[in-house]
Amino acid sequence: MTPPPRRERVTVVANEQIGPYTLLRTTRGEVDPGVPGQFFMLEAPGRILPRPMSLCLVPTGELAFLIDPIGPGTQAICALQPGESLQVLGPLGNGFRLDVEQPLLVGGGIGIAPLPFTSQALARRNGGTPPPAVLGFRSAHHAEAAALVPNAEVCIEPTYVTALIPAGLDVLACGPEPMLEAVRAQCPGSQLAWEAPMACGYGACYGCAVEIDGELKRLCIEGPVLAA
Amino acid sequence: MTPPPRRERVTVVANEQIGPYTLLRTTRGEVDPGVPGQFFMLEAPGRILPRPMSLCLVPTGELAFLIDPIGPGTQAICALQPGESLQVLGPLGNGFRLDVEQPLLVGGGIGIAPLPFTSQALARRNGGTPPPAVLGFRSAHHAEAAALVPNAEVCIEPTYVTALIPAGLDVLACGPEPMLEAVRAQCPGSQLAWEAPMACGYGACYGCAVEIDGELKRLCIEGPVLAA
Amino acid sequence: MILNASGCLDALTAPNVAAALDCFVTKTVTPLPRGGNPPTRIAETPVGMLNSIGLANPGIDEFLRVNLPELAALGLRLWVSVGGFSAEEYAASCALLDAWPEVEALELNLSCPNVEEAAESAAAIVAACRAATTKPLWAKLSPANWDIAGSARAVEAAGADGLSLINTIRGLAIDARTNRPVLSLATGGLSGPALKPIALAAVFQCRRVSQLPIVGMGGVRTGRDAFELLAAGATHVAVGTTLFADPGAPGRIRAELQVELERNGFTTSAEASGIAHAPARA
Amino acid sequence: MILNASGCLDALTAPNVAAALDCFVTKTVTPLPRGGNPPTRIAETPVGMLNSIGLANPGIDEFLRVNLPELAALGLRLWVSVGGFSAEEYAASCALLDAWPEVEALELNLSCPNVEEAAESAAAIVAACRAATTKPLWAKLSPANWDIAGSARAVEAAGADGLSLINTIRGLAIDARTNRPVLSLATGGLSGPALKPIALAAVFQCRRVSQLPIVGMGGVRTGRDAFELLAAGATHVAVGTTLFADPGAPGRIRAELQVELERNGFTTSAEASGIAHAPARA
Ligand SMILES: Cc1cc2nc3c(=O)[nH]c(=O)nc-3n(C[C@H](O)[C@H](O)[C@H](O)COP(=O)(O)OP(=O)(O)OC[C@H]3O[C@@H](n4cnc5c(N)ncnc54)[C@H](O)[C@@H]3O)c2cc1C
Ligand SMILES: Cc1cc2nc3c(=O)[nH]c(=O)nc-3n(C[C@H](O)[C@H](O)[C@H](O)COP(=O)(O)OP(=O)(O)OC[C@H]3O[C@@H](n4cnc5c(N)ncnc54)[C@H](O)[C@@H]3O)c2cc1C
Ligand SMILES: Cc1cc2nc3c(=O)[nH]c(=O)nc-3n(C[C@H](O)[C@H](O)[C@H](O)COP(=O)(O)O)c2cc1C
Ligand SMILES: Cc1cc2nc3c(=O)[nH]c(=O)nc-3n(C[C@H](O)[C@H](O)[C@H](O)COP(=O)(O)O)c2cc1C
Ligand code: FES
Ligand code: FES
Repeated sequence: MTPPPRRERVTVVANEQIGPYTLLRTTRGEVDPGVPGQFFMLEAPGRILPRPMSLCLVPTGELAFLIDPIGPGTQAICALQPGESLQVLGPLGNGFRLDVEQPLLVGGGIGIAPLPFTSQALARRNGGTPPPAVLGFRSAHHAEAAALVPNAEVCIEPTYVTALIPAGLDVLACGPEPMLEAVRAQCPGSQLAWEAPMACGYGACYGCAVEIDGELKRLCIEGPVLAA
Repeated sequence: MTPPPRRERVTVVANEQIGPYTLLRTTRGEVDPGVPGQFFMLEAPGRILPRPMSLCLVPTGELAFLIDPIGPGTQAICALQPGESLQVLGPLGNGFRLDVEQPLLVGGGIGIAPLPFTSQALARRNGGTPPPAVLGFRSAHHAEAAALVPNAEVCIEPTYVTALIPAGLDVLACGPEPMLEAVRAQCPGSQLAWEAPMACGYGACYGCAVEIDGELKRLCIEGPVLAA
Repeated sequence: MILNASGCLDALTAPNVAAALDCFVTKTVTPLPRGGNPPTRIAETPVGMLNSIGLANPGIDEFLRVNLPELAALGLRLWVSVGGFSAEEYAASCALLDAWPEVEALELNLSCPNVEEAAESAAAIVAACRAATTKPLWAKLSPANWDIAGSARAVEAAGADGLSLINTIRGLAIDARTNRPVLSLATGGLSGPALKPIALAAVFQCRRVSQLPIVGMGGVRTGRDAFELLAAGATHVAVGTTLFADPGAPGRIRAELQVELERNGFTTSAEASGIAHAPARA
Repeated sequence: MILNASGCLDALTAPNVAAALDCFVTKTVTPLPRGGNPPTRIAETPVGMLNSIGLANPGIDEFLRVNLPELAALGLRLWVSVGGFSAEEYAASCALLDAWPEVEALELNLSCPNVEEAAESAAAIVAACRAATTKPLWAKLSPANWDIAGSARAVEAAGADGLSLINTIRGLAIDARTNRPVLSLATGGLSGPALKPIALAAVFQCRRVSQLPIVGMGGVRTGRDAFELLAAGATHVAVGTTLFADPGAPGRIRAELQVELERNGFTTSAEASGIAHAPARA
């Protein structure tokens, strides 16, 4: 049984532009940052439903989310200014297993969002050395966000990130569906963080169903990180 | 045929508290202030429908509305701050006939809203001397708005304004329905400005129907000022 | 083509607003005059407005004698919305209107209070009217219908030339002060933003089963809203509640729609009609 | 009593949320297991959300074997929502559930896709279930019904012990990018704020014709919303879509409702039930 979801009102501390993305830093309050790859439901002001967001960084006393303003919900969140507040619910779902031998972080586009936190957590397990990462972006502008991930090799389309993945490493990946499908095919045993539209994030709505092991299951409960 | 309704975006110049009411002053733009007793439909930010408001004052280059924040629409309008803008549509409906011999303005509560403009217009027809006015309010706090009407005698409940109306004058009245009914009974021939919920203000919705001469008619077209 | 929704504009009191439309639709006319429901007739909710106008209208005879000549003098394209309380009543009005060349088409308001909305009886009304006039008949359906596509098929079979989708759905608002219904008759028709997803579903489902032209309406505020109704399968769009807040809506929405069409690679509304039915792009 | 709306909470994944309710209602259980509809299953509109979950559920046998014992172990008051595609299917599930003392009542989801919503067949389902169980039966009706009061009367006559009002109404959203429906099956059920005036009307109209207890639901976000449903005639209130954004809603709404009751001079929900039907105060 999942731990009870915890919801808390946090205050925006900073709203920083990183390429086309927004890094939204909020107070942490009593919120447990959880495990990298877990996510939070963020209130989207003026909208009916909250939006799922990976935790990107955990500055002291803060939470930081990297957000691509692609639609009404993410735009409303990115419009929040320092001093304004929002509800966050989490941590939710299952994050990355960090007990791997030779981690490689793989990220595509806004899918790099959980990787800075993941890199830090893995570094802490490895005497401070961050794991290698390979990141793919649509443009140099998007690739500005790569600065958030230490020890990263970056490629820009038309080169795909899968071209940068050496064999034999333990892949932890997050990115658009076609990228994850390619990684799954190329790297059996990797851990993949998937996306689906979510209304609740805690198993209440069955809206996030995706096919897992041939059955429609709730990604917010079974995932978002699934074994390839 | 009524002249075509004109709609324009105006900007809030000032938002002043007068007792429990708000005097909202906006730029005038190309808006015709019309005749006292006519009204405007004011956009209520965040609401579906605009709200009917009498024009209270016409400072140079401005429009001024006196508003009682009694519900969601009026509260949204009163929350507008200088620099913010709103749509106004008007002038609408039929105002007061000003060609009267011995005018007396009668107002109750927020019903005094059109009287400052009416007083000015009548004064202009009378060598600058404003007409007498009698105004009734629920409390001394509400009565602060009486300062907007020159040459006014003021009473506060339990005294009713009808007790202050001498016989034989040409009454121009605006106020709550019970007050207007009492004035109608007491002063045949008076001009009364009525209220009704309105969705459009220009004859499109039939929402503002009230009984006039035994038939349900649109107050926004036939009124709001009706002969007693 | 951009029309007004029936009951949401009086061309005689706002001729300039009507002139900005491609075609003006009258408020529903019934055989006998109706004063309409007692006030309070309108209420606002955060998601739309409620009305309980109660089909206030002068009745068909007075309408033909006074209103129709005045409307005709405005030189507008003109549809008349017809209501009644039995198939015979609808048909009688249609027969009278048939004589007026100024009237381009008739919209049958099949969602009057007291008129059953079951597919059968909507079809019976259309059939009766079909026999009474050669003018194009647009069947206006209610969303309070488990099987609106079935109704669409039934009225098509009965001879309708087009569908008008949708009328209001019943709603109620409680007064914050009195805790009583705001409207004097308690319930009224909900229109505005809340109707938009409901209207899109109705248009989409009817387009699936019928190739009749469709006037889509319900919560249209912007050119994008109009575009989405077209995408769902409408061929024309009507604007109702938005006219109350913005009498300039017809011109504004037409301009916004043109921008939206071009942004999506279309030149005309006709090209965009039904595109949401195409299989998803890869 | 504050309940969750069926399908809007899984007590097994969020037991603490369920524990804050007076009574937990399961997602609708059908005779056979259903994976549900293909994704995308949810969409958001400015006035509410759309869902096309498609009654995903393990089927009654697995439900009785696995889920029900787990739910029973939570020690909640428990209603089971029953669905099916014929009166016999509903009745068969009711007969199986009749044996479980942990189940306090059964809610019949009479607005399943593919199940006709006509008053007759809703009543036929209720009658069949009535014969199959002695447990209280709550008939859940759809607002896509021209005469919901008639349906209420019909299910009451057929033996229903209460009404659950209302289920979602069909809606559609167009994706801004693809101009195709967001939901894979195009249409889905609209819930949330847009339903509130529609739910108030349904509750008000059914209360007029029936004294059955009513669970009111549709767009409840605050204690005032709950209070208004009570005023319209509900005896209990259920919270659906709001649970997704705010799992703390049951406790918050209960507290807000208590404040609202007291502000209006009441101590209990029961006292406020139906007050909107009283003649207007002078
Ligand atoms: C577990 C999880 C973690 C996430 N973490 C982040 C994050 O850290 N940063 C971030 O920017 N985003 C993240 N997302 C994605 C984010 O939640 C969506 O972009 C957001 O919900 C879109 O909302 P919207 O209203 O802005 O746009 P919408 O209008 O909902 O969507 C705009 C367009 O994107 C498509 N879309 C919507 N949601 C998704 C989705 N989940 N996957 C693919 N396409 C979609 C829609 O079909 C539509 O075309 C995450 C999603 C999940 C499930
Ligand atoms: C021609 C005209 C001119 C007006 N001029 C002014 C003005 O200058 N200043 C001003 O403050 N107000 C004026 N009003 C009244 C104002 O329009 C309403 O108070 C406003 O529409 C209420 O909207 P709301 O959303 O704030 O409250 P709502 O929620 O609409 O109403 C709150 C409460 O007031 C009641 N109510 C609503 N509208 C009216 C009404 N028109 N008459 C009586 N009771 C009502 C409702 O039943 C409810 O109980 C005028 C009205 C008309 C018709
Ligand atoms: C005040 C008002 C009056 C209406 N009167 C009629 C009418 O007489 N006949 C009719 O068929 N529909 C009538 N309708 C319904 C509208 O034509 C339209 O179907 C509905 O309002 C949905 O469109 P909207 O959301 O753009 O308003 C009325 C709607 C409103 C708001
Ligand atoms: C995601 C979702 C799933 C639902 N599943 C069911 C269901 O299985 N059975 C049912 O009777 N109603 C179901 N409903 C309808 C709700 O129980 C409720 O009637 C409706 O959502 C209105 O309440 P709300 O506006 O508070 O959400 C579902 C609603 C949603 C949003
Ligand atoms: S998002 Fe609601 S069940 Fe997963
Ligand atoms: S307010 Fe619309 S007709 Fe008068």
